[in-house]
Amino acid sequence: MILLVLVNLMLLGLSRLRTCIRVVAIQGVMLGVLPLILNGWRPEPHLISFSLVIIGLKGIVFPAILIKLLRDLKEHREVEPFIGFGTSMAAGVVMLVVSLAFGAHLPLPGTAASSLVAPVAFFTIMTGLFLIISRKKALTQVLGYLVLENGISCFGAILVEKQPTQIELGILLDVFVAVFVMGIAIFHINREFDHIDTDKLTRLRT
Amino acid sequence: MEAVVKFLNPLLGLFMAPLLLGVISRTKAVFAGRNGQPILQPYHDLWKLLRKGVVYSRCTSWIFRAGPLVGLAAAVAALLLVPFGGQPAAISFEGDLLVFAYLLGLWRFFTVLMALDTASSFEGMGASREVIFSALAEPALLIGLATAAKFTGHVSLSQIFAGLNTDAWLTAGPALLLTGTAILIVFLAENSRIPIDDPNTHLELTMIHEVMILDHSGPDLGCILYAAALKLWLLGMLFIGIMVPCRSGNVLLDGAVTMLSMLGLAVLVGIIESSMARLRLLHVPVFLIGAIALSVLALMLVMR
Amino acid sequence: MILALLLIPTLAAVLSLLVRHDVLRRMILIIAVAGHTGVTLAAWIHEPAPLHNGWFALDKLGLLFLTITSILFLTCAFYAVGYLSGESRRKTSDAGDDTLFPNTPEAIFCACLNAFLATMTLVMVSHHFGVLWVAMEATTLATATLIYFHRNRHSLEATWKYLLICSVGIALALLGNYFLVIAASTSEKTAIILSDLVRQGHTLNAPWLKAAFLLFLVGYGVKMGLAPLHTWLPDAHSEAPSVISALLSGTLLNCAFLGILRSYQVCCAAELASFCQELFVIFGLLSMGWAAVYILGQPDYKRMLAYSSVEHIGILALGVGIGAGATFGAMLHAVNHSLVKVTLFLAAGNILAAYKTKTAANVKGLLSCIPATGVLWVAGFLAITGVPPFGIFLSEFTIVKAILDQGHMGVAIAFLGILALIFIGMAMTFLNMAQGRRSEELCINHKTDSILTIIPPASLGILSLMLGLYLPPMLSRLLHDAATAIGGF
Amino acid sequence: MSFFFWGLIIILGGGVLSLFSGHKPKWSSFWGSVGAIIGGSIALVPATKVFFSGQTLSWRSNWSVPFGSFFFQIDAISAFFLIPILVLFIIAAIYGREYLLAYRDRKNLGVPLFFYNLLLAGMMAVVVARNGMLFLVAWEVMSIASFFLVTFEYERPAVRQAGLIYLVAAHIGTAFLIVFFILLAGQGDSLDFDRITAVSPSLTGTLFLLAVVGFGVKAGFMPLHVWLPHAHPAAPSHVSAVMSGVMIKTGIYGLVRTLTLLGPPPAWWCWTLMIIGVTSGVLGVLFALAQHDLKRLLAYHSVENIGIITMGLGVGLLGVHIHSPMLTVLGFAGGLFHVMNHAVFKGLLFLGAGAVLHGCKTSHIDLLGGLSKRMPWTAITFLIGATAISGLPPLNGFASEFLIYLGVFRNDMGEGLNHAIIAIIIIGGLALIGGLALACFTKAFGVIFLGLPRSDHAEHAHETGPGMKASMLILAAGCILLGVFSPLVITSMRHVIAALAPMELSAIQANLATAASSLGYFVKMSLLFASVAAILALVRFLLLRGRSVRQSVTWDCGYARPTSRMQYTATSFAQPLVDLFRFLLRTRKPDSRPQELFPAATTFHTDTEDGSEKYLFKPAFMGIRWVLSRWQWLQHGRVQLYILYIALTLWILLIWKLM
Repeated sequence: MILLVLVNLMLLGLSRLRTCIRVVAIQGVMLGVLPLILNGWRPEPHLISFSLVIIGLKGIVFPAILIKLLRDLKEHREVEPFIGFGTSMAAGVVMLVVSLAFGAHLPLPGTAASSLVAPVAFFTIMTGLFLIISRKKALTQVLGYLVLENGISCFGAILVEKQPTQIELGILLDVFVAVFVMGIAIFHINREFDHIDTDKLTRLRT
Repeated sequence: MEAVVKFLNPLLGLFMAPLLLGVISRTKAVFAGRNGQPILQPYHDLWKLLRKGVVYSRCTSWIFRAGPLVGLAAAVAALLLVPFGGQPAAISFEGDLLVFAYLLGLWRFFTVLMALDTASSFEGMGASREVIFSALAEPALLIGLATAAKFTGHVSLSQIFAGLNTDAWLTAGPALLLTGTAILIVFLAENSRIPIDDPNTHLELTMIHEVMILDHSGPDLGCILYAAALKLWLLGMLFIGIMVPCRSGNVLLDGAVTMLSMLGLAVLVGIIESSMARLRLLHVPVFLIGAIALSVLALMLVMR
Repeated sequence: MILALLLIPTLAAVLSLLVRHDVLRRMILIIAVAGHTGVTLAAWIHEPAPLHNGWFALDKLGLLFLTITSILFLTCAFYAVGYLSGESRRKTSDAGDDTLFPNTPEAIFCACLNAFLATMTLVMVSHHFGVLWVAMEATTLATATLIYFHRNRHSLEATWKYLLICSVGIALALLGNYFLVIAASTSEKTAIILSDLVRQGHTLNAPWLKAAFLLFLVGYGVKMGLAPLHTWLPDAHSEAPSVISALLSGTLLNCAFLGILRSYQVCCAAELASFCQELFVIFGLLSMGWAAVYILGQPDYKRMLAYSSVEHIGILALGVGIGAGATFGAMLHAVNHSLVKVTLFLAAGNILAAYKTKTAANVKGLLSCIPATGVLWVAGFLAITGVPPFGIFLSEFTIVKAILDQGHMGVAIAFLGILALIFIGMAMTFLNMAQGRRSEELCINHKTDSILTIIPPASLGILSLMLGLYLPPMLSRLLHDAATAIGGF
Repeated sequence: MSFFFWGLIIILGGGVLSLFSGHKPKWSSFWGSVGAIIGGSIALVPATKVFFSGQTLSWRSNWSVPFGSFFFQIDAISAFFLIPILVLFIIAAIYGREYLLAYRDRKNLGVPLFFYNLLLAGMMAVVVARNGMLFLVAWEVMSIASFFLVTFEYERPAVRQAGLIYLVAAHIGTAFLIVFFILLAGQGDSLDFDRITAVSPSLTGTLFLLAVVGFGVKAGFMPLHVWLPHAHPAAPSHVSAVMSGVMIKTGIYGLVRTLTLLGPPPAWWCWTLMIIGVTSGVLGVLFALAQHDLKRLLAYHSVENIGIITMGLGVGLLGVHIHSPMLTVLGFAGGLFHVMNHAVFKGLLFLGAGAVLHGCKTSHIDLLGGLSKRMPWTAITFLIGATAISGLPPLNGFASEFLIYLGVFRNDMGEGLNHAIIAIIIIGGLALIGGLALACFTKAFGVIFLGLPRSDHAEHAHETGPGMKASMLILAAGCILLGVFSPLVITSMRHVIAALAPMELSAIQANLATAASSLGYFVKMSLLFASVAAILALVRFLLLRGRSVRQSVTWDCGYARPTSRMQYTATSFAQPLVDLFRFLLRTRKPDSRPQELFPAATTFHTDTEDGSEKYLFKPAFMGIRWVLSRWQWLQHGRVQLYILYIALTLWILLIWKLM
């Protein structure tokens, strides 16, 4: 749990895209482990296989796609984000407090899971949104989306018992395709505009 | 008796109307210290015109020829509606005062059109002035008549004037005085008298009524002049009907008083014309709006 | 039957990728969509049985939206065939600047079109919220490629915004899904299937359900185009090929709306209807107002249509929020709006093809230049702004009546005021385009109206006119049933 | 009733046929006008029957749309409005056929002919519809059809502008009507008029105001009239004739119908109507005076006449309020009779204006002149129309104004300062309107038809064809006949008034008989006047026989070379009045005075913009637009910002709803 928090804070403070991707990969792996932790390490086959799929996708495939994409791009750094890295960290701390408060306000009914899960999930979601909002590079935004999605699947991890596996797989498939399509889009953006700064993508307005 | 009165009433108007013109000019002559023309001169003028040929402008159309006839016919028709003092008019019905007012309107309509038919800028100018002044005189006249109508409770000129006796003056003297004044102003304006218009001026630019008939000649001009005399009679009769409340019931006495008042009115007009200057054209609307204000005030007093 | 509905377009999508011949591929598209429509109409007569423990079912609400989708898809398929044969395979120059760009390969285009239909059908028939979510995200992905048909900078920008904004929004809806699971976890059966949830509505955990509804509202609201979440909408609609804009506006928005309505159904069962209705009213009015801001003086006619969609989405939300008779009005409005908006977007496609510009000021004299499209354009304008005897008038009237019957004077004034403003804004643009003096140089080298590009929008326009004059009893009953399902009548 | 529907079907059928034969102008115009004429005549049968007998025809059937039902009913009021609508449309159809054929090379004639018939059908439906939904649909069909007719010559920017203003005004008016009908129906599910039982008293005031605004836009009440002076000049003249003659009367019809539904009127309704009436009347005629375009002038006169009609209704309503049968009868009879009269003479005048436009290619008054020699038939009919609209005896315009006057002059109103003010408003208003209308129409007729041509346009004018001439002559005859038979007409209006006023038919009849006897005297006076004029003409003819009748130039103060440009123009003619009322008209005179010893060529023109348009609606719309455009920064193209909106919305909702 604490690790997840730290990972989020790291994301807020990092500027190198490659490192960011790696951090997200780590987060993905942690997420894969999470269902196992939350269900008390019971070695049920479908749980384990599910964990493996998550680790495989979020820890390996997504980062691989993004790293591949990064090779084709010229830029490797997030320069001049809308909100500076230091400020982002500070904002992260504020968000952490808010999500703790929020988690306290909405107690999870009927589950024995760690009381930290919900706040951490919220924090991760907010981090994801914050990344999308405050960064300029399209790639970072995809990362933000992934973080957002990771946060949401924290809840999925809590409820892994209650959600049919088909649905979870469907969700994963969708996310996979989404990342894939976004990757293609970034590729095209890079080709058309010679950069992936989304703040230049403002021709369509009003 | 009443039938005879009804029959004689318009005839009296037809015959006596030009006399008023004579009286007015005689009065003015007296005030100017001249001998002046004979009192019956207007009759001579009319007779002379009737015997002449005519000259028409090449610009004109049938409107120009029809105008004088329509005007005179309207005046004659209106004459049938106006009572002689307290004596009933030849025709009277509910709302005849409206028909009366609008017959004068019809006359004006054609006068203005025949002026415009000549394609002359002077006559256009006169026509333009005529319509503005009459548009303002109209409300004053109608609200004035409404005052009398509301006061007497009747909507026919004959009945209204029959009801305006001395008692009426005792109960609603101020209102009737205001109405009378308003109608006097309308009378002066509609008949193109000083201070609105100067019938004797010789400068086309300053004329109103006279300029509109510059191009008429012969019997047409005669018609117009005669109709103008009738209009003087008609509106004068309204004024006298309100201001002279002699309703003794004796036909001869009342008739005589009314006739004398008419002549008195003519003298009054002569005096006004001799003692006042013509208003500047720009000030005439203010004068007429004043008349509207007077009649509005009178109506408020009566209906209060 | 439900299986058939899902399989037909899916198979067609796969086939389109395999088949090499253009004409054959277009045939497949038409046949698949026609088959889909056939099955849908059959579902009117014979109610299909639920599948897979009630995961998939076709209730009245779903049937209504499915019918709209299917019929519009059919007309658009015909139009698309005409459109594709008109689009050159070579690089074409951009409408805005003079850069050259290629089009997406037709195979991918057709496949995505079929996939789009398949995923939308899945949205309509899924009663399991998880499946609903999966299907919803899938529609986003299928359409992204379609929007990026003209591979130029503008459509790329639009596609990127569409992808990112919708993905984020729908991710939030996923969170809503989990919250719904949590809300339902107190009861013994925990599968989040609509019918189960509705049945045991009172046992649901209210705070979590509320939170779930908010997330659904915001999440699917992004996709539906509720202001201020709608921001992708004008960009995507204006940059996509017109036939795609038509489908996005006429079907996809309804689809997302259905997602929200599903959660609303659960809330109604849990006696939280008034909580939701307030939000619907607020978002409805906000969307209408926001659209008015951008419609007045909008220089780009396709964007204007897009904002008009935002406006009508607002009306739908408002209608549901008012409840009672307005719900019926909203359902009717969904039908009418889809018909008319598709007509307009297809007509816009014709205009774009003839004039090569999206700037309204540069389009003049439609009525004399391309008369058939011009007539459609004017008729569509009258229809979309709610002029009788077109159907939208009826639905708006019904909604206003419900508003006034409930005594919400302020809402009624705002509603009518915004409609009037939008009318003025649209009238200025549309009439100047349609009337005006034709400019000769633009008129000489244009394509004349072809049957395939006129008949589809014209038939929809006539349908909308007919719905204003005559409401078939079957449709009326369906609309009432659908309205009853979401707490109105 | 079946006659009515057959008429409707034939009219629409003719329209559709003409639409589809648009490429053959001859056939197209044939089908369109024949459809309108035959269908209109057939529909006239039930209308006249109901008008004279007072029985009510109805037909009701279900309609599948929500709140709708096909409920048609011809009662006396409907019949009274139907008759002028049908008659004027038939006559204008004869005229329009010829008028439109002039455009055959440039335009598809099927379109205007179709919309003409659609407009007729829509108006017929409006006055017989007895269901709110049906009424609204018919109402909008009417608006839309007339919109397309107004924008017939859409190549001209002014026409497009006119169309836009008209459409927007009509639409906003309809919005008020929607609210009106919904509130009228109350909580009930049916919008049928006969199902409207007792409207709650707290609502009647609101309903009345909604109706005044909603119907007032169509009728052209000041200051809601803005569309009128734009739309009427833009439309083809026969369309202007029907729009001005009868279409704006549907607004009056709506108001009248509303009054029958709302129950006893409080005093302020009468005041509202009277004040609206006087304002529209006086301002309408003043703005008309300041116009330079004949059709625009006529359009403002429509505002004026609507004002007179409204004053009549106000007087009648006052009669209802104070329970005075005579006042009720006179007010309603005067107002409604004026509806009919205005249809006839305004139709005639617009047709005349169309003939001028057709013959001279311009309707700018200051470019015309001397047309009475070139277009004698148009001139005489226009003169009759002008006399009638100025409210002068012996024509019909006077008859209706006479009734309204009479109502106020009589003592039925009772005393009191309130009533004094009403009397002053009505009498003063009508008198001023009469005087100014006279000024305006002497200007219009005098400058256009009399004197010398002021430009080549007028120099080369030609008379119109037989169809156009015939339709103008019919209407001119109508002006005279309606004047002469006015007592008859108003006595047969008893059923209309009975439907409108809560009184016994016998009481109405008795009061109408009194009014009719006055009108009878007026007719006798008119005949007397005519015979005096005839005698005078004879006398004059006899006098002039054998005398010299010479032709010469107009007296010009001895100026050597008079030209037609020296004539007084319409602008100069109206200048004193325009100057007098400049505080209302705000006419602009951007003049460049001649300067220096040898001044260069200089020009002068005056420009009177519509007050309510310039100072009320334009700033309002500009203001709204400005306020809205302030918000456009919200959507600035940055995707980050957009995501922020989503996040913010979510947070606000979560905090607001859950905390």
